[in-house]
Amino acid sequence: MQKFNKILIANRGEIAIRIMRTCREMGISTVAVFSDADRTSMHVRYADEAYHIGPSTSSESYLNADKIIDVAKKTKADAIHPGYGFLSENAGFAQKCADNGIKFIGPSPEVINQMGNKIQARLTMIAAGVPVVPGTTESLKTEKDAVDTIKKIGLPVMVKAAAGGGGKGMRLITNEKDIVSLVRSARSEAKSSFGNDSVYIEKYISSPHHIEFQILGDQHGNFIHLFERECSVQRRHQKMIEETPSPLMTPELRKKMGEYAVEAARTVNYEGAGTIEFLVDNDLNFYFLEMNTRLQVEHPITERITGIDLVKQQILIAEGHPLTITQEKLRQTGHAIECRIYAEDSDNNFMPNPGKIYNITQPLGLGVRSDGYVYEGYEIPIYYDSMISKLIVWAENRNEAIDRMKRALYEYKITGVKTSIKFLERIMDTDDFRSGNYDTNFIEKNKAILLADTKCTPECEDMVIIAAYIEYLDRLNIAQTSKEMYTAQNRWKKYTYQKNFERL
Amino acid sequence: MQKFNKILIANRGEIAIRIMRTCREMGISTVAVFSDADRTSMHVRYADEAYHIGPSTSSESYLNADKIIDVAKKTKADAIHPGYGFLSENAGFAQKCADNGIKFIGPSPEVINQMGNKIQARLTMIAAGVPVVPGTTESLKTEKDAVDTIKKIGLPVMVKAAAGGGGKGMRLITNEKDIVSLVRSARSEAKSSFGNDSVYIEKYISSPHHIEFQILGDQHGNFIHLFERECSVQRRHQKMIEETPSPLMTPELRKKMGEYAVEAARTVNYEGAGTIEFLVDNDLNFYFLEMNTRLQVEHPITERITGIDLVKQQILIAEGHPLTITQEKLRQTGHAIECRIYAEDSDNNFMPNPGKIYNITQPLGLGVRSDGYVYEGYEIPIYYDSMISKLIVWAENRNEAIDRMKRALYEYKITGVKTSIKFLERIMDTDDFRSGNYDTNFIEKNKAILLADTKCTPECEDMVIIAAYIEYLDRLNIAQTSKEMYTAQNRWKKYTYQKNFERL
Amino acid sequence: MSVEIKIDKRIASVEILKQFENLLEIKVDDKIYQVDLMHNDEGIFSILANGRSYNIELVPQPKVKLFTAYTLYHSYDIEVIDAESRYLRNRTGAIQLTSENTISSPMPGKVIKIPVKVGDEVKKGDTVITISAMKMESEYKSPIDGKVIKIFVSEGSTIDAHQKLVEIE
Amino acid sequence: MSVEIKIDKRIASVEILKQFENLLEIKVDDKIYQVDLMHNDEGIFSILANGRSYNIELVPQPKVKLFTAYTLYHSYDIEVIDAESRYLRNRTGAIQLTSENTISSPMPGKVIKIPVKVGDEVKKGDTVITISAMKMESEYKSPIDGKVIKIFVSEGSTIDAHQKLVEIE
Repeated sequence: MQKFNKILIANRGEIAIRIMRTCREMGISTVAVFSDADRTSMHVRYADEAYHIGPSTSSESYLNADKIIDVAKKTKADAIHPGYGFLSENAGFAQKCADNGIKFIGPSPEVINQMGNKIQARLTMIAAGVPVVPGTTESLKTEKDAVDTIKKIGLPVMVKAAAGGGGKGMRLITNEKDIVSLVRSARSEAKSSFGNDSVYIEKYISSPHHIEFQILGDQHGNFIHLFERECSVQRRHQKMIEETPSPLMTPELRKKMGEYAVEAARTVNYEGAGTIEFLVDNDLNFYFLEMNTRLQVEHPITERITGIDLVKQQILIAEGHPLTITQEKLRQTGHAIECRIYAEDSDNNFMPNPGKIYNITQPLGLGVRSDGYVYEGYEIPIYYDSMISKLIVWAENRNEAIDRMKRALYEYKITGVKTSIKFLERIMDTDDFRSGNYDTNFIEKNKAILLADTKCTPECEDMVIIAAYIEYLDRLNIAQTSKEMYTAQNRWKKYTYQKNFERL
Repeated sequence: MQKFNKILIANRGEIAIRIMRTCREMGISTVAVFSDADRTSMHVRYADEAYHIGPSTSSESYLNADKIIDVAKKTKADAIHPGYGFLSENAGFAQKCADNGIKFIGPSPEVINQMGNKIQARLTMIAAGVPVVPGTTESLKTEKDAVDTIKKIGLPVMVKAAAGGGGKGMRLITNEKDIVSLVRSARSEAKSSFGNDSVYIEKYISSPHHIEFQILGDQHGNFIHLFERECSVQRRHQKMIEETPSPLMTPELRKKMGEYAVEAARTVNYEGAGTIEFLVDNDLNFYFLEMNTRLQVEHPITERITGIDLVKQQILIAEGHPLTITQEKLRQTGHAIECRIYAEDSDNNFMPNPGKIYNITQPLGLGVRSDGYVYEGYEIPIYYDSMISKLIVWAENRNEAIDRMKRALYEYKITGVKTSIKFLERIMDTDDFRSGNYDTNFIEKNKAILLADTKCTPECEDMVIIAAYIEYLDRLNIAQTSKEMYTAQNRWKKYTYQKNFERL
Repeated sequence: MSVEIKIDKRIASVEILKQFENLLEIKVDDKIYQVDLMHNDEGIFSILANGRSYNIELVPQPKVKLFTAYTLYHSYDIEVIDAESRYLRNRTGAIQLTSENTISSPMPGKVIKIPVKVGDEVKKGDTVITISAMKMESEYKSPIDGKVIKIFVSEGSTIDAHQKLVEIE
Repeated sequence: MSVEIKIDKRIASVEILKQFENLLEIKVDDKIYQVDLMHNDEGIFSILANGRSYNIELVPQPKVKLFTAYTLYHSYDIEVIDAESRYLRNRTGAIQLTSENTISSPMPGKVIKIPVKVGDEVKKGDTVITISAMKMESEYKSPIDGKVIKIFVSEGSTIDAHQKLVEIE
């Protein structure tokens, strides 16, 4: 059994900081790596050591495996935590770590490969007896083959890239006449995105629920699941809100799906934290969709209802410790919800909105956790993901959790860039979300409510006018006010805008 | 059963905001009141409505019962939440609320009176069969009476003011020859502090544990306790750190003390949230010390291990709801610790340190809650308590909770005023705290470690010198830099301090 | 000083009637308010009016009389119209901060592709530039049938928000 | 520019040798550091040196060349000694920011009691003023046997930190 003294975190943003927090609690030193754009990012300041690894574009920095391994060797890091995204599901990187005697915190390169190829993953699950979405189990060979297969399965279907992910190389086919052209375009996009034009067919399940199970496996053949996460609130195939327990779930279904999730992990002899994603239809039929061989963005809701620090478990497992948690002792306590805060214009087709953060007020208090990385004065780079923070609440039950999330979103103020905060708050108010009666079609279905252009009261609007006027008068005297060098000592101003008036 | 639509919070600081958070989650409007010094305090900005009630000195504002009742009437508030301190244990104020048809969120004026007078409280507990600290059950009449009684009980003893609290009117007597003079001075201080010179005698228990039980009682005769809080880490008789469960506690002792706590509440037909404080010696003998008829500063650790929002329970009880929580269903899950962040110079006899807050970095992430009220640029007034925030962590077990608290204290940065943060972090490192082997003598006993004047490494010191130098160069060009009007857009600077050097 | 404030599409006149320190009597159009107003260098305002507690944040925009105002739930584009801006308006005959036919991006990003060159004829709806920001690509289209008369940026360059990109005539 | 920095009791000389944007070669006493230094208007510094990541915050003090510096675990009093301050020092013959016999309070507060008056003889250790801050009273005592020559404040007034209160001679 190894004891890690130093871990390199091959990531940035909130997840890098989240991992460093646990390292710090475990007494492990941390090494940050950063690109040009990230010199002033929080993860650089939080780490014990920090090294520059290249230009802003990910492919030249956070995806530069050799450079990262160089830093790990130079700093004598015992292990590398890849976070999510970037190199986290890159078997080649995991292999390079192994070749250089650095522990990759995650599963073996073989398992990453096996699960990374969607066709192979389907085959593995079928062999393990886990239900998969009906469809093909091999790559489509010819266009005729495609037409025949699709007719057999019956429209609508999805064509998907075997090496795929993130919605790339994926097409929905609803009409027979489009089969050839859509297969062709999926293949071409797959080729350009992943360097592999292999595609396969899945039956299309309309408006399903996205429900995933968190699993943990150690190096000694022990496997457990940490219950489900409901991830059906999505926009542009990206999750916006996750919760656990799922409002759809029954104890019987949870038991059954959980057993399959553990079986899936056992089949590949999985090491570390992973997620088994399922599609669930309204009749509670469920199908294996894919496995994520890494930590998920939404892992904190599982931590909150089980009380388990998943990053700590990842590290302990990587050090060779056997799991001390048993399936029988695990409990789901209360209800947890996560909202992802994106820097985006939610009212304008969720267009990303990078830029400079002006002021932030963090939501605090009972049952609120926030995991972010931006700070006042920080400029969000244009090169990376638009998620700037995650807000996680817990309460005794679902209704209270929704009320608390509403309160936390109300308190959460970020100015300077547009964010999804108010859009998320409106979601908390919809009947469909309140009742738990929603699927992946939720945002589309509730568009009218979610995009309603409400204004504040006329009096409130007048207050904005007054504030703008006072600010304007202030700026007329800017030369005078900026003489006050120590702004922090006098942030609240008392100026006289008009002289010689008696008390009102 | 009443439904509150609007609550006035007759308090300031973190507790006012903490109460408003729950009101917001329950859909109840909030009314803030503020003194001159508090116009820009966070509670004024957080509330839906806010009214000025007088000068900065508490006695003319937050203790001005009539003025507060006026605001409640004017705003048509259904109820008043008094928080802790100020009017929270003032029977006269509770009575005035009742007289004006406003619900006081707390027990009846009679119960406040009964528990406020320490002699009467002792008598009540004795009648209920709850063990009390050995001593007198009536006010000392003459000095001869005092000498006789004290000799009977045996030295050392404490003389305490019947109307007392906060360490005022309290004297420790260890030597027979000092009896008369110390009783006299206790009496005189009691007279000047509380307008009542009645004092009584308690056996002095050296280095006891302060352990308190949280109780809840409704208007329908239901009473429960929510386990203990260990509050022995104190300085100047004020708590610094609280935790639950207490490291001293055994399941048997918890059961026994819990039953007495519930019995104490039942005896006075207590309504709302209250706390029964006990002294416990090293042989696990325990004695009733006093009852606090209000919410405690340290209530969040109880919330964290039970999952119950105590302010919500206070409001529901005040509305007339019967308790839905039963003793049998309550569980202590994991371990919670609270650290109180004081604006003080811990290394200099805990001297208070009001002033302007420059920068704040909040600790965030897994298992961390912070309840504060100061913000960047805020000037902490000189008139009120020096506690500026509370940091609460939770973890699966005590060791992990201590590691997490260390991490959170490490992350928590407040500049501009001195705070207790680093002192608290040193406490987390002491063997006595780590092992849970501590009592009220802890800080005194560990003084040498806690006040150790450690310095950062020579390299780190050189970095400070470099930073100061660069800042100085910057300020030489201040006229130029302050032209940059929109500081938030360019908070990270790139200036050239010396021209024409090639790349290093 | 007579000043007007443009808030989204509304234009309101505003005037201070009386002041005693942070207590102000202010007229907005024809309504008179007594407000207790505090604010700081970061543009954070705390206003108490009729007992209500209002929190407003003003974020300055690159142009000196423009702000974005944030209330609890809304954000507003604000423009201060004073004597100087009125003069400029009168001189140019219209408020014309940017030409309608100049394409700009509301956000910073990187230019991925410019499929047109100066002199090209374009139809309304043709893509003239593709900008990538935060792993998402946006295509900007010509608002009119016309001719590309100026391209301000080149492929691969990074751009600021509201920067001019392509002008069509 | 030759400048010295006083950090608590140590006085160090510091000099920039080379600079390329945020990369600096700096000499502190006789040690040479290559640092990657970023900082902002709030006095927050991020310095990378020998791979270590240092976070330092400087808070300006009322006097222009004084700062309080915060590292992770420590705070330091900093004074910049440049040509001007050296000149002033030489002129006054000593660094004497405040007289040793002038009593001041390290924190803001309210004057509760002044039990002496100008002209009174006091002994070392006699209480000359009581200040209350945050519900706690502190008594300030005379550092010497001497005579009260000046009282700068009166009972009931509020005071700032480091304000002169009573002078003894």
